[in-house]
Amino acid sequence: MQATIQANSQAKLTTVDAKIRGEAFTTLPLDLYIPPDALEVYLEAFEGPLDLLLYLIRKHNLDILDIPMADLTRQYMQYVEKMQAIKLELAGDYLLMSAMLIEIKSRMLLPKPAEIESEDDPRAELVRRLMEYEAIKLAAQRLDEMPKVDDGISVASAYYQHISEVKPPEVDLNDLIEAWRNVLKRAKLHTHHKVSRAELSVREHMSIILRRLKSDHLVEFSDLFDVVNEGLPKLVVCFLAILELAREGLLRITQQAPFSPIYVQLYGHD
Amino acid sequence: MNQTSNISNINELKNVLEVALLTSNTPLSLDDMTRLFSERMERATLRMLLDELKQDWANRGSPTMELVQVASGYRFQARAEYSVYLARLNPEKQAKYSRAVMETLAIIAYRQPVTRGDIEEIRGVAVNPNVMRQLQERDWIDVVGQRDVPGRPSLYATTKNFLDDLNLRSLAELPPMEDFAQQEIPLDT
Amino acid sequence: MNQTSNISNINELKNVLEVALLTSNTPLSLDDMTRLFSERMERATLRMLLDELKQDWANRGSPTMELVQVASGYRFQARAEYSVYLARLNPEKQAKYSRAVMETLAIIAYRQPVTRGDIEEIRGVAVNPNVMRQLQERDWIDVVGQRDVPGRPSLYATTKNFLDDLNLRSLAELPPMEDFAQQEIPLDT
Repeated sequence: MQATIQANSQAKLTTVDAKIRGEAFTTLPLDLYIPPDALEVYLEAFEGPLDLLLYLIRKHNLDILDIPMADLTRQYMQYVEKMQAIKLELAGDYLLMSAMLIEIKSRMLLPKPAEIESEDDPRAELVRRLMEYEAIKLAAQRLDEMPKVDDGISVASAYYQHISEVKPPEVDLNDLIEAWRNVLKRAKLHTHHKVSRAELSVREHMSIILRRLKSDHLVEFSDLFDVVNEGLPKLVVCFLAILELAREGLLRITQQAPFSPIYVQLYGHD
Repeated sequence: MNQTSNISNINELKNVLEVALLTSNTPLSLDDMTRLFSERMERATLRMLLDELKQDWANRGSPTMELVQVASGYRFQARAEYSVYLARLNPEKQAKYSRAVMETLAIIAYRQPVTRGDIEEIRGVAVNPNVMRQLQERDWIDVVGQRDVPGRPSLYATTKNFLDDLNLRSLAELPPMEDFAQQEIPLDT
Repeated sequence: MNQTSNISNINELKNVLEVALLTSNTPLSLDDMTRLFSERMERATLRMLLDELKQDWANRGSPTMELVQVASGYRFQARAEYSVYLARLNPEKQAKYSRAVMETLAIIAYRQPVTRGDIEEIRGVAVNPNVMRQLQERDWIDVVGQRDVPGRPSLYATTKNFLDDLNLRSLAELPPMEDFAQQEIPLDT
């Protein structure tokens, strides 16, 4: 068994292109033994124990079970000791893999009781993992070869004169409420200036009437009331708005003679 | 035979330049462009090709891009008339309104019609004219009259557009202040 | 007459699209493109216009750029035959990713969503955090959730940008995994 391994493993290691102390390192070491100073290079050439195992199987027709487990394990133990500083994690991965191989081998060697003859081949799981890894490895190569943006694909990105269309800030009701709350907090107006819905309606109507008078200058009092379309509450609000405006000295209400039309105009608009 | 170095055709050369210029996000200098070709390229030839390329694009029925020369080289750029469309693609979001703007707006909304003096009295600080301008430009407030006091200060009110933008049908839909009183019950007791 | 004005209108619309696509260095989605126009634009109309635009460029004597659809939208890109020229423009080669990075990417692309544990299981080695960082910085992978097991490990998936960069519209366009299956590993007992 040992002889087979040696013959196989002396084949050219074509995927490895590394130099150790000036000498090309292209031969798989005998008995899979890797000199500790070459280990780093070796580990860099393979992505891990699965990769190494796959390489041995594919390139050298190595039977998984022909790997001399005991030797391999002894070697890995030596690496782990020597590599405590560098790439300890990776050495651990190799160690784990050899433990798995040993487990498989020991299960193969154990005589199987007849009733569990149908038990899965212990190597099947390893083979499944090797096949899956191989597929991923090839997929990775394929992805690597595909043209990519900035690496084979050039995307149009011609210049244009940027003119900015500035979007005005969004404001929602909560922003407004928050602002008003801040105003009140600072001004300590809570107690004196409670704003009710009714008051807001009056204030809105005050603005509406002012706007109307701004454009029409002189409006007959009754024209300010949309008696046909608005309900009583609205009409009351409108009346309150006119009174409030008059109180604040913002408009003037005039009547030439009793029972003649009443006119409303902005104060100072004669 | 080296396929890539064997371009004799002028159109092919122009095409290479077109592709390089359309895909580069910085202007290409003549030196950059000579590097595109494996064989030696005279700068005079390059200039002639660029001139032809420029003409080709200008002579299209309705040109979209133009080849221009700027300080660091040549580039294709969108013709000016397309700027308005492109601007719509990435509208710049303006920063939020300042606290001063929001508080002024709130005062006008709740206390309208108000003068700047009223706003200053409530906020306790002078009103920056810029604040009023921002709100007027947004068409959220306008002047609805003047108060009949010395100086005849303008009276401000919120507009219909303000209600629309805040999704309100009328000012009465603004939360009345009583609601706040309830919300201000401290939670940590 | 109505017909000619229609045609010129169509050409104008195509021109706007052409300019937008030639100047944008990210793919434009249909939504992006509807924003170009102030009037309402049906997605079906947009698709029709893009199809015509694609044909217009393909029908040129010797086409330079092509309009392609990728995961996040449409973009113009140089036709493959020009990449040898463009490569000379920027000789500093894009650093190739290591095998570890590419294998990790392949696992995430084909087996997503996966945890780091899944990746370690398939590759048989610990995942270097640096590898994940490189892929995340390139915006090729991101975290899409956590697996509901102790430790709640992050689940990784590929991004739209990954598809865009590889010229794909969806993951289904990746080369099928079955193509990579090599001959069986014999188990001679």
